[in-house]
Amino acid sequence: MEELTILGAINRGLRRAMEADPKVLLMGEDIGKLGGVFRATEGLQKDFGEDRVIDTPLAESGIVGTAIGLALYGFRPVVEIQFDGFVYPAFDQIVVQVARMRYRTAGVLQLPITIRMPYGGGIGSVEHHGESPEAYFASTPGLRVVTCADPSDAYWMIQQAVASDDPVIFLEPKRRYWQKGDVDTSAELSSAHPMNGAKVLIEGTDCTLICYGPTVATALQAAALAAKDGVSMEVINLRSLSPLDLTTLNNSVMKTGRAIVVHEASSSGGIGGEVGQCLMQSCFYHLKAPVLRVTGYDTPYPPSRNENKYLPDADRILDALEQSMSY
Amino acid sequence: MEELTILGAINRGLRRAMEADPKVLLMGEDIGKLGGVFRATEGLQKDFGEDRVIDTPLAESGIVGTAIGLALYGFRPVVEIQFDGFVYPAFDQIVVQVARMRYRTAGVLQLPITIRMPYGGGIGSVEHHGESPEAYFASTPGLRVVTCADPSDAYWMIQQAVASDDPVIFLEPKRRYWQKGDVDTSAELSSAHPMNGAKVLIEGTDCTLICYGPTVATALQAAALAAKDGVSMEVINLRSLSPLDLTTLNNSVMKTGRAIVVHEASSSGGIGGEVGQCLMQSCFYHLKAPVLRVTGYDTPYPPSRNENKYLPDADRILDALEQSMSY
Amino acid sequence: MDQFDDLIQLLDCNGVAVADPRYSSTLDEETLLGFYRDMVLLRQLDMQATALQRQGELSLWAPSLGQEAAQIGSGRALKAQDYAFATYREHGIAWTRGVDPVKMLRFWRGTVHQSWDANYHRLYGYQIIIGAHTLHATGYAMGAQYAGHVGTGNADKDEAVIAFFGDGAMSEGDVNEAFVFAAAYQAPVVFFCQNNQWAISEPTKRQSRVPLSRRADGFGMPGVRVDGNDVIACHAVTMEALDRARSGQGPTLIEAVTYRMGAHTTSDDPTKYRDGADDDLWRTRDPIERLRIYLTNKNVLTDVIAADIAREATSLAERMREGCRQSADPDPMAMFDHVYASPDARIEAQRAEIQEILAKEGRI
Amino acid sequence: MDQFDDLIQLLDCNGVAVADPRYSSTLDEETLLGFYRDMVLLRQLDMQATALQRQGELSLWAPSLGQEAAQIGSGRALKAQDYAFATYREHGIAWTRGVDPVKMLRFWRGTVHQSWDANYHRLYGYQIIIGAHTLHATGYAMGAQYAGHVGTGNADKDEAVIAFFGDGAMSEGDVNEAFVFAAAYQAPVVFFCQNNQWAISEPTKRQSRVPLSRRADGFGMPGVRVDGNDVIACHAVTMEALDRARSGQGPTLIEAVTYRMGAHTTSDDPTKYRDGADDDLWRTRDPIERLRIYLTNKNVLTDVIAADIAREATSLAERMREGCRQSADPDPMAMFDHVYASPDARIEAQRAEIQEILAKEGRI
Ligand SMILES: Cc1ncc(C[n+]2csc(CCOP(=O)(O)OP(=O)(O)O)c2C)c(N)n1
Ligand SMILES: Cc1ncc(C[n+]2csc(CCOP(=O)(O)OP(=O)(O)O)c2C)c(N)n1
Ligand SMILES: [Mg+2]
Ligand SMILES: [Mg+2]
Repeated sequence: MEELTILGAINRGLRRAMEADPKVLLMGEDIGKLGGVFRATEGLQKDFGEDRVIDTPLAESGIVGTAIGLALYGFRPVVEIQFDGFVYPAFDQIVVQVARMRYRTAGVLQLPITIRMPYGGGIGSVEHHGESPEAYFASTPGLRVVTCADPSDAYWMIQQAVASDDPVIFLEPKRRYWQKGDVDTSAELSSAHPMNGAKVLIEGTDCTLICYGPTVATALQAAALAAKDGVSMEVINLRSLSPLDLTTLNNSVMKTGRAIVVHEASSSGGIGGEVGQCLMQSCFYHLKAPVLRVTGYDTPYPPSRNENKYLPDADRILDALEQSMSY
Repeated sequence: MEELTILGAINRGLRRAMEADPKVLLMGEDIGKLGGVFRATEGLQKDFGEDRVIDTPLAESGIVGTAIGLALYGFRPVVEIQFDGFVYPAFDQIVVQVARMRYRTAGVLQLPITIRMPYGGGIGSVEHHGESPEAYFASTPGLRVVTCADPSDAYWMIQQAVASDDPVIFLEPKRRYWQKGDVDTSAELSSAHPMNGAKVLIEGTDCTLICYGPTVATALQAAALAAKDGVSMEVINLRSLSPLDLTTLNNSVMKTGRAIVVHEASSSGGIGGEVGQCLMQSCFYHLKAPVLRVTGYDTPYPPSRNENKYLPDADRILDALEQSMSY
Repeated sequence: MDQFDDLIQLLDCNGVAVADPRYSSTLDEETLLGFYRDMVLLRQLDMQATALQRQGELSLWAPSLGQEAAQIGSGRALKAQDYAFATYREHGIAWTRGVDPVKMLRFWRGTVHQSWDANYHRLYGYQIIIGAHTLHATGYAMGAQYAGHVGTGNADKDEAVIAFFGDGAMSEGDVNEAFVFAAAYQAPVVFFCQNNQWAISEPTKRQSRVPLSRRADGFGMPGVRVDGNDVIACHAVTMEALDRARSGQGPTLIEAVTYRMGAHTTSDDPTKYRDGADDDLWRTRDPIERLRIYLTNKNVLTDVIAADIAREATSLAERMREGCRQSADPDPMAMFDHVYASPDARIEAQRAEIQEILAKEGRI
Repeated sequence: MDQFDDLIQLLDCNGVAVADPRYSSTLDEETLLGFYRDMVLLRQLDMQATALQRQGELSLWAPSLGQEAAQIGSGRALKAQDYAFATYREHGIAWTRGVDPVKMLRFWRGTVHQSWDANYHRLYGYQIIIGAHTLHATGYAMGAQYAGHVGTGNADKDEAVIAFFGDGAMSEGDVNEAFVFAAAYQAPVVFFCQNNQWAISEPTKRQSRVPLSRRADGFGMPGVRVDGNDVIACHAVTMEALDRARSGQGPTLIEAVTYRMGAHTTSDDPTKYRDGADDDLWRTRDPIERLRIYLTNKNVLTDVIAADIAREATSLAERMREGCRQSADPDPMAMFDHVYASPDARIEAQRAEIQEILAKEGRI
């Protein structure tokens, strides 16, 4: 067991992935000498060289587009997008080329590319540094979209993402980067919890609280407060936003009859609606209340001095719980 | 009353918008002499000149990005994206700049830009010519996303879009372009049905069938067949995909207790899930069955010789109706 | 400036070999005869496909008519180990990479999204998204570099990559980013731009007021402007650029000045935006005719050989017609394959659902 | 090549006026003294803001330290009717457009997304997305053209637009597309690239192996490479480019060769990727110092005036500290305003919901 931060775990996970497979390359802006603006790749260029940790020109479409070519050549590129808000220039290459290559070629070509990006708000920065673009990717067939919420998941999931033969959008909850936790770095990758499976973090009976990435900590905090009031919440970390692990969700909601989805992204068109719709279809007779959503609002991300009121917090989750229980 | 095709109605609507406001400009690839690959702008450059119907270089981000500058100068650009599949290079400018300008500047700057594009499948063409990207835009705060399904709506909605002070994504159901219908071109724009309001096309009692754009004709066909079997479907044309006209939907589902959403886009992350989730929240005690979805599959768009099996049709809607009624 | 000023040319419009200070060609006459055969067959292929579209057998076709020299000249400059990325119009490149024309049609018929095995032919399938593949080509070339298959001096092992695109593509951000990356890493990639004067209805000057080849210098790579209807010159400049790439001297931009003699695609109507004058001018620059004259004067192309090639063309057309008509429609259930490396629950459920419905309705 | 070869320069590093065959300046000494004052105050503004960030009053700041000449020289070349688009680093441009430094801070404090009224100052707010605004500038310039405010010969009415961006931005597709559009329409826009040698941790050569100004020619516009630490030269080349634009002669690309003397932003640590050697070299090219020497030698900058400017700087800093500390936090409910031109039901419901919760929890 080692204590690592989420950031440190990603760094260690990347290192291990590069050691395991010489075809793994890292690409991105400022990931070399600087080690990335968050230092996720710190020390890797020094140890693996400039041909495996590649500082790129400042052009996101170019980064993803050349990563496609590298993958076609047989490499496993891991692309860093510096911030969530800067992924959009690469959107065309991601959703039109990366996501569809396997389908377009009926399996002849595949693109084992991992696209990492810090995402979510709460770091008090300027516009474009607090976004949650997950729904754009999760609604794109052909992409796997995952996110981690603790150092152990960060360490294992980044390795699973790199090892995946499908392209993976790997979302890193930036405001939790410095959250610490124990990681059993001696274990085998094969023994890790599957990347596309959700995890029940706390078992409960009254209501299922579905969260992922940065809202997991918030959800756990809310569940603890609810427990004090005698309400038992089952907390599920989604982990994979596409595909969704509906089996785990169904089992929980069949039992609790209630569900609340929490995410930072806007409500409309977000993951919460998709999860809610799926649960309505699979658990119709078991639902005692509609699936509720506690999310960012249907506005662009606000100036940072308002973000603590924009981001879902325990108060809002408990308020939703109250609503849910009142049905 | 005049009989027009949807395509002709858009052309006439654009002409009227340009006559009404000298600040209205059209921009796009091949929209000038050629009149667009579908001829939506036929004759407009000849009549309004090259300064108001502007053939642009081949660069979508450039088209939308310069349209932003033109709007800041005081013009009302109407951008044509040649096909749904070619909008992604402009995605950054659309979701990061166009959608947020009003919010970013607290109302000081606004971008009255209309982005038109033919969308949806069924024309038997090659990859990238049959896509339904509506969810990407509908989940982006700040954008209005609308689509038309008949010549009258096409004629009035395009004018409403151009007149809107908010940016509008105007989706044109390309496989219905040649569908004919009567248009009262002598009426006033102010008297037209609001752009952001849904329309009840057929009143019914047993199940609400929610559709938009290219699936409206399919839904009407299914409703007619269902009627023969004595099942009364209420058909609602959504028209505005963002914001959603939940009032109209609620009123209908409160009455029928059942709903099916039909769209060509993939199921996961599509408009259907958002509509279903909203209806679950607003009509929980009235729902006799879960809201169901009849949509394109969770795959990329298939080769055209399979598209008639990919696109929702009456068979699939009736199958869903059967499921819904069986609850 | 006149669009033909300062073009690299080795065979003039009248079929006379001309000298160029910068380039020369040492191709023997057998090879040139081969080019001639390629071009004739490519034109036949193109005309047959266009006809099949008119007969409703194909949903669409993008004619290569008039661009035979640019495509055959450059395509024949590739070595087996090189890799190419092309657009919807480069049937001539597919031809030089050994793709069966019958296979090419499957994409246009709507049977598949990609007509051939990209790795087998070392040619990525028809790219529809303008410019997107120039970045793939650059990344692929970077891969060859990182793999150590560039500049080793082994002429049969060193690899180069070539990307084909049009004059309109020069305006896309992706293409310019590809120039940036290729130059930054000195990647072994050749950017071959066929300036066929039109991007659908827009003339090249709508994209740029200066020759496209001039774009290269500012990105830090050489730019070459060649007569795109001169197969010998196209071959020579491409060979040289590929050699530079393979030997580790970095990227090159080639602008081949040619002309789209036909419609943009079978859905296009050029009379809406261009008059016949240009067509007439360019007919005098026909890429096949000038080589025919040259080889005939040299007595390399005899009536007998010409008749052989004509026969070959006829049977190719016949094979295409049959192959196209016989090609089976795709299995509807194949729609659900290959979205992910392993089966996905959602998708499998959808497959089962539609299968049941189609069965019930007797549609399968 | 040496990065300083062939730079347009009118005032050398030692404060000596030098002649340039291509450009000359007719600025009187009062104006130059004004530039000096601008630069001193800008540096003070920048240092004070950096300090406020350290004290936790700002969440972030992007220093303009070292780029005073490029920003003041170009900014002072604008006419009232011109319009500018700049990045997060161009505080000097905001200064020349009359933006109160206290206002500038609001963006960095996280109070608002845009610090000032873009139309009032004819300067769009800090753009964070690299390169995106170069297209907005080009479109705005096209607007001036369509509105008939270009090339009329009326020097007080004809408009020009200027876009500021960095060396790294030269690699973005958007910037290159902006070049394409500007050249295609001959739009009255000046592209002013401050090559400060770094894009965060990446040196300019990671973006391009040739001088950035050379990019212009291939797009069909003139490219100018100027000593970015020479305020007189920066002013001269920008004036000339803006005049060309206003008179309808189209776009220009200016590369101002300067140096980011500070960190990329207050969150950056340059010691991770660059050594002090460059800093030392560039200190000898300090933009303010060389003008100070020049004006002192000319007895234009007397001790008295210098003291006045110093006092002015001190009080500016004071005003910034106070203004920043006193600036109120935004009203949480303002979060819900201005998403659309008219209120939206979903959003209003969300506003009501959070208002109730905050009230219940006594957080509002
Ligand atoms: C990104 C993108 N935008 C628009 C289109 C539609 N389109 C298809 S071909 C074409 C013109 C391309 O012109 P050019 O690059 O000169 O190639 P050519 O067709 O002349 O060979 C356009 C605009 C597309 N396929 N992709
Ligand atoms: C599209 C986009 N990608 C990445 C970033 C992150 N980023 C902010 S500044 C910067 C470097 C910009 O360098 P340059 O253009 O030289 O401007 P400078 O900061 O040196 O003034 C980067 C990569 C961004 N803001 N936008
Ligand atoms: Mg062309
Ligand atoms: Mg820089």
